[in-house]
Amino acid sequence: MRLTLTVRRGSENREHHLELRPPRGATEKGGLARYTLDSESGEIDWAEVAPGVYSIIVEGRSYEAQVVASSPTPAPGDASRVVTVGTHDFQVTVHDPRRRRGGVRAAGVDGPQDIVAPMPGKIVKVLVSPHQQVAAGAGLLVIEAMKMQNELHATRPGRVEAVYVEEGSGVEAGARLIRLG
Amino acid sequence: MRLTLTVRRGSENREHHLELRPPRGATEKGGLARYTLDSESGEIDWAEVAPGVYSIIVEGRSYEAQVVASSPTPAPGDASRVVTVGTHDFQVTVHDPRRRRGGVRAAGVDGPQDIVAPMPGKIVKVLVSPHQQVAAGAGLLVIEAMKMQNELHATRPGRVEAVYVEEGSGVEAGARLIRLG
Amino acid sequence: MFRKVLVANRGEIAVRVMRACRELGIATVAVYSDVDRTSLHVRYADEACPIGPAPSIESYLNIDRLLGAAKRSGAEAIHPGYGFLAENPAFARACRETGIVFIGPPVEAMELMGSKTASRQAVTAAGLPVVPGTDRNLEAFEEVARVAKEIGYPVMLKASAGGGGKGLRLVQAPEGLESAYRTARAEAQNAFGDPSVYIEKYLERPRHVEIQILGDHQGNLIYLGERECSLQRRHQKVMEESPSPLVDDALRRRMGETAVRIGKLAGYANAGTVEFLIDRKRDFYFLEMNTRLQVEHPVTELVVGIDLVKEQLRIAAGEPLRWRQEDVEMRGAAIECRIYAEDPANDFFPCPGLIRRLQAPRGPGIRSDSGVYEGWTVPLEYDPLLAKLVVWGSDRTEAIARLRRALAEYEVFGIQTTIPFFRRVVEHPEFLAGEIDTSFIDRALAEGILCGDKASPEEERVALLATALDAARDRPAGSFPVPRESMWKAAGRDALLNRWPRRT
Amino acid sequence: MFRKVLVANRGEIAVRVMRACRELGIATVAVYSDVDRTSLHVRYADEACPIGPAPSIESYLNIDRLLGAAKRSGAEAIHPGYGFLAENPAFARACRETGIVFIGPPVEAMELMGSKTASRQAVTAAGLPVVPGTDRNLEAFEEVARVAKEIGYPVMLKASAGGGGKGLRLVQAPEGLESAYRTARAEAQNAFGDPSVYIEKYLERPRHVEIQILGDHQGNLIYLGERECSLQRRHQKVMEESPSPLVDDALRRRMGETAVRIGKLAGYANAGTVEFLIDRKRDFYFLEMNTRLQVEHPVTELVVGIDLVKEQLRIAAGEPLRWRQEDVEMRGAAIECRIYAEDPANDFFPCPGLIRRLQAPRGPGIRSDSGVYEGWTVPLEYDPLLAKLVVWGSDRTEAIARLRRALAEYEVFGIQTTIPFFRRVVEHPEFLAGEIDTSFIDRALAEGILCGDKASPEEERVALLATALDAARDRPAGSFPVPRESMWKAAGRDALLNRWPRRT
Repeated sequence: MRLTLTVRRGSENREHHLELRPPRGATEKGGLARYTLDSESGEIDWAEVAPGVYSIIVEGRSYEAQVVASSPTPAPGDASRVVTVGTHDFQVTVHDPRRRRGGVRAAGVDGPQDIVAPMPGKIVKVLVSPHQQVAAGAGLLVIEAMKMQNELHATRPGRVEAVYVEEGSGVEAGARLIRLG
Repeated sequence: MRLTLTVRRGSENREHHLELRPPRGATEKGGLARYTLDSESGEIDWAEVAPGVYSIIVEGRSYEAQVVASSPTPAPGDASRVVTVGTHDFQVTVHDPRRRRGGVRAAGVDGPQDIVAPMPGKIVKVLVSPHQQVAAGAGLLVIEAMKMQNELHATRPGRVEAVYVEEGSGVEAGARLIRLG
Repeated sequence: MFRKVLVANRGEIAVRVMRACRELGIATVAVYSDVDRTSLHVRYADEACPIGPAPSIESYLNIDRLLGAAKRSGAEAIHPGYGFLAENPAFARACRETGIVFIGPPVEAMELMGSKTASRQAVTAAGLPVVPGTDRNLEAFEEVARVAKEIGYPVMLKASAGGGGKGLRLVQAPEGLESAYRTARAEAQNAFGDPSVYIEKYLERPRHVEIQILGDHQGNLIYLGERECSLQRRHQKVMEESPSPLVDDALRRRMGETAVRIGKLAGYANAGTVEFLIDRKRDFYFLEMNTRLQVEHPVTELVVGIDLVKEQLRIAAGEPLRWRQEDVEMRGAAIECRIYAEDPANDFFPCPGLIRRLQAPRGPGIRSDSGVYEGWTVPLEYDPLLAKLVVWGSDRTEAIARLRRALAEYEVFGIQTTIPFFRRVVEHPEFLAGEIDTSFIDRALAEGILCGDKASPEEERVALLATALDAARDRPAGSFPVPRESMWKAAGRDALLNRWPRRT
Repeated sequence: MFRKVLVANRGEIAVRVMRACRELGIATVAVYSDVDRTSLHVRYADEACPIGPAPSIESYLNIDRLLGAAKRSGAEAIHPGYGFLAENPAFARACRETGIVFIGPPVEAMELMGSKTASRQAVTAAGLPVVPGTDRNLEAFEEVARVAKEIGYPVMLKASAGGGGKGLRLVQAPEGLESAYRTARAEAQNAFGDPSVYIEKYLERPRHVEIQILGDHQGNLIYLGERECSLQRRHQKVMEESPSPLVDDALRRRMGETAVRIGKLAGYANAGTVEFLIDRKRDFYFLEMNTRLQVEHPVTELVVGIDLVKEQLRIAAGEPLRWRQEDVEMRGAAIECRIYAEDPANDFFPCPGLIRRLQAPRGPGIRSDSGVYEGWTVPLEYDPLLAKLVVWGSDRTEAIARLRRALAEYEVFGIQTTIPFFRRVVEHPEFLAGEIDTSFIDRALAEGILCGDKASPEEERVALLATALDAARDRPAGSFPVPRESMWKAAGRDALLNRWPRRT
């Protein structure tokens, strides 16, 4: 199995090529596998100890990695995962070379930005209108959940291209709220 | 849904007729349902809170029931379950009336008896031979697991019809070991 | 002792109270709103009674429905937990009138000490130290300005009916006063239906230290040491410990005796907490009293070895205190972390949702008080407190070591929690030195020094390998298991075609 | 302090030792046999080293492989846990010769006190009370008969190399002696490769009480109170508590000082346990010494507030004891239940297999030391101890109430465990009164009085309803969830056709 993976930590993206080859007779729950990561090769002893939880022994060190979808409601074909190793989180996107359509490029693009709901909640207040120019840090809307009101801010300057929600409406986590051009 | 259920506690078997009717629009994970158990009717508020774990509120009392197959390796079509309510275990067998073929009768039959392995282990010693007559309480064989040797005894007098295992062989839980006539 | 108690609350505190009841052989009645049918407190209780729709005002805050549930179930007493109606004298009074025991202080003590201004008046009148400021509501801005000038800037404007950081404004200089006054009143009106505010001197980097008291209806009142609650984010406690690194035996005795005097002047019984601020000169001032069980009560329980909830039940049933002041001994140190469903990487936004995996830490010195379980969906309607992690050690150093270990073991997936945030706090030199004040966390967050350390290249490698293993499954990313075809077979075929470095 | 420690064990004790290491900032190395790849101790460790196939003799008992793993990983010390090589002087010696610190007593003290007969000799020589009997191996039957007559029946024959109830025979009268002698020798030969037996007076219904000691390499030695271990099934401890309901301050001091004298005469250092029998007149007799950490060490940790494993590590690293005798104070009461994979309804047959569901109790006063996790398959090759449930209460009454509550909360499904058995024990009047002796459990089991109470008709109704709900799913009985078609739809259709009593 050959994969191209992009790992994001903070604002940094790094692309890696990984080949994983289990020996014949490997089971689905664990075993040995040889890998080549970029230019480096080695062997791992792995076991899936719980759904999405992998115990991985590599070079004598024992690690545990928990893999979850990066969104609670992943879009079909979304191959992005959050992987927790010890106390660190990595966001990793898989690009299957057979299905690849310039997927990596997308990660770096600086086009319009959708502001999505970070949690399910109720829209208490919309602070901007379409076509309005906003500065980085400007308040966009206020969403309420768990008895707390939270203001969402623009992370960069831009122009409001669309407002998808109304005051008083409920939204799911990940729902598009506002598009910034 | 109408079912005939046999519940065993100790050596006692009791048969019950149960009809369960969820309201239209009930989900698979919980809701209200009306029941008729033998001659008594009522309503439950139920929810499956984990796989096989049911929270059931009936007449204002909150119960939790855990349902597992009665054998770690149930035979196909085995509809017997161990149900734990609070700290009590019940062995319950389901007889779907549509598939019923005198299933209830079988529970009381006093025919030949298969002695099965209560746990996976290794057969250390076979203490009887085919055709041998044994008394109730007689030692039949010794099985070892978890560093302990355990002797299996006859629960009633009988004649050894078959010995299915050899000394030194490993067995799974539930494996037939000896048939008593 | 009671035979049956209704717990008028939800979440971890409802479960904690029911555990105490069960240990005393008391049957428990849970109440629940529509979205709480599968909540842990409903599963844990002996009986469960629905009390209305999700909004608290129609369920957990609805006095009639709660009393109706108590009467129907035959409960003799109600434990209010904290929050909701725990400090509502109208509820305590309604219980009394219905012939149901309210497990808390007498209504009169609750009324007196529940009012921020009335309690300040009473404590001042007794000659005890109070944070400088007014002891009555201020209506006119002119009066606010005069008082602020009198006590000196910086000052704090506070909602009289307040709590939870709402209607609170820090004013550094006279220029900011008028706008702060207006917004504080508006916020107080919104939050509590009462715009009244009062004014307090703002102490520079104060320590927030509180004394636990416990009194019976025979007039006995004792203190059970202090809790250091200076670790706050936006005026909300997030982490508490006992003993306070600042407080020595002499200061503890002085504060404890002051707290008992305050309790006595209020005619207090049952469990209560007297909050103090301590300034840089180690002088302490009465801040307010909480007339209920606190969220952070377990740290006291661990160091004094007394189960506060069981004592509450005994006291409410009319039993005299089983402990004299000289029986109370503190041993070791305890620290609590409040595990919230909030995303520390995203400005602590609330994060309700499905808990896909939950592994709480185990082993020596760990106490886990939780109101949630794996597979449960945290509703968005209520407070985001999921659980409390509490550790005990023979001294503060051991408690911190244990807390680090426990935080490393703690796994919650599916939703974001404050666990990663606490992992940073317990590495911070100022926390390790015990040099914490109420502004520490906000300062540290603003300075970005709680943002976490770098992962190692080895950890990144493991993350990539785990992703590949997970991608080898024929299922949606990170989902629960479904029957799958083995991708390994395909991988095995690939392997025959690919060149691969041979193992030597 | 060490930078890296290898734990030469598995299961709960390996995890417990690693937790202590982690709290001290020490890296840990796990070793594992082929069937233990997914065991919790392997997952918990920082490093993991395979050491051979499943049979202990080829892995956990293989000194060369363990030392090889220690050298390869760069571990400076080895913690042996209990069992396996923990009391094997050859292993301790091999560690020393390889330059690796063995975390335990000096080899010489282990050799002296590890021999049942040599330790009896030494203790007798010091003028301390020993259970009457021989202090050397008896070879000829004539000698055995003579000694038995001398000390008086009933007598106990014991394997000199023994442990775990093997090679043990109780003889009530002279007629039974010869056959008991023969079978005890045969069993001892089988179990330990050494047929030697010795003889002890059998005390009627004795209490088994042991003293925890702790010594450093600077010659300081203290005792940390006692543990009551009289609850045994077939001579194996199943439940322990501290303090003993029998022991008062005066007796504790006398036993403690005796234990320290015994430790001193052996040149003992690190953690050890001196076991005593106490007869009906409350006289105590030296039984034997365990030169290692005990399974039941947590009850002592909870009452004295000292982490024994961390102290073991500090002592082994050469640090002096941090506690003087007068610093040791016992507070409250602690009880431990050993949760075994055994079926109490089926004569305690071992019960390895897949743990399909595991919910350990939580909340105040609960400590859970576990070596297993949900979804793991307990292998059949090793000891069936899964976990230890330990509770603390401010007195024995509270500890028992908490234990009951905890046992009710504990859920293990998929395999049978001893949890239901303990639920009965904690209801037994003799246990509640603290009137326990080493024959209590076997007597109670024989009399059938630990067989459990009757379920209520309401519980049976719930069992039937739950079965019906489960049967409504299109999946194998009690299996983990798989995608299902809703049987509810069919049920809904049925409902339209069936007459059903209308809700009024």
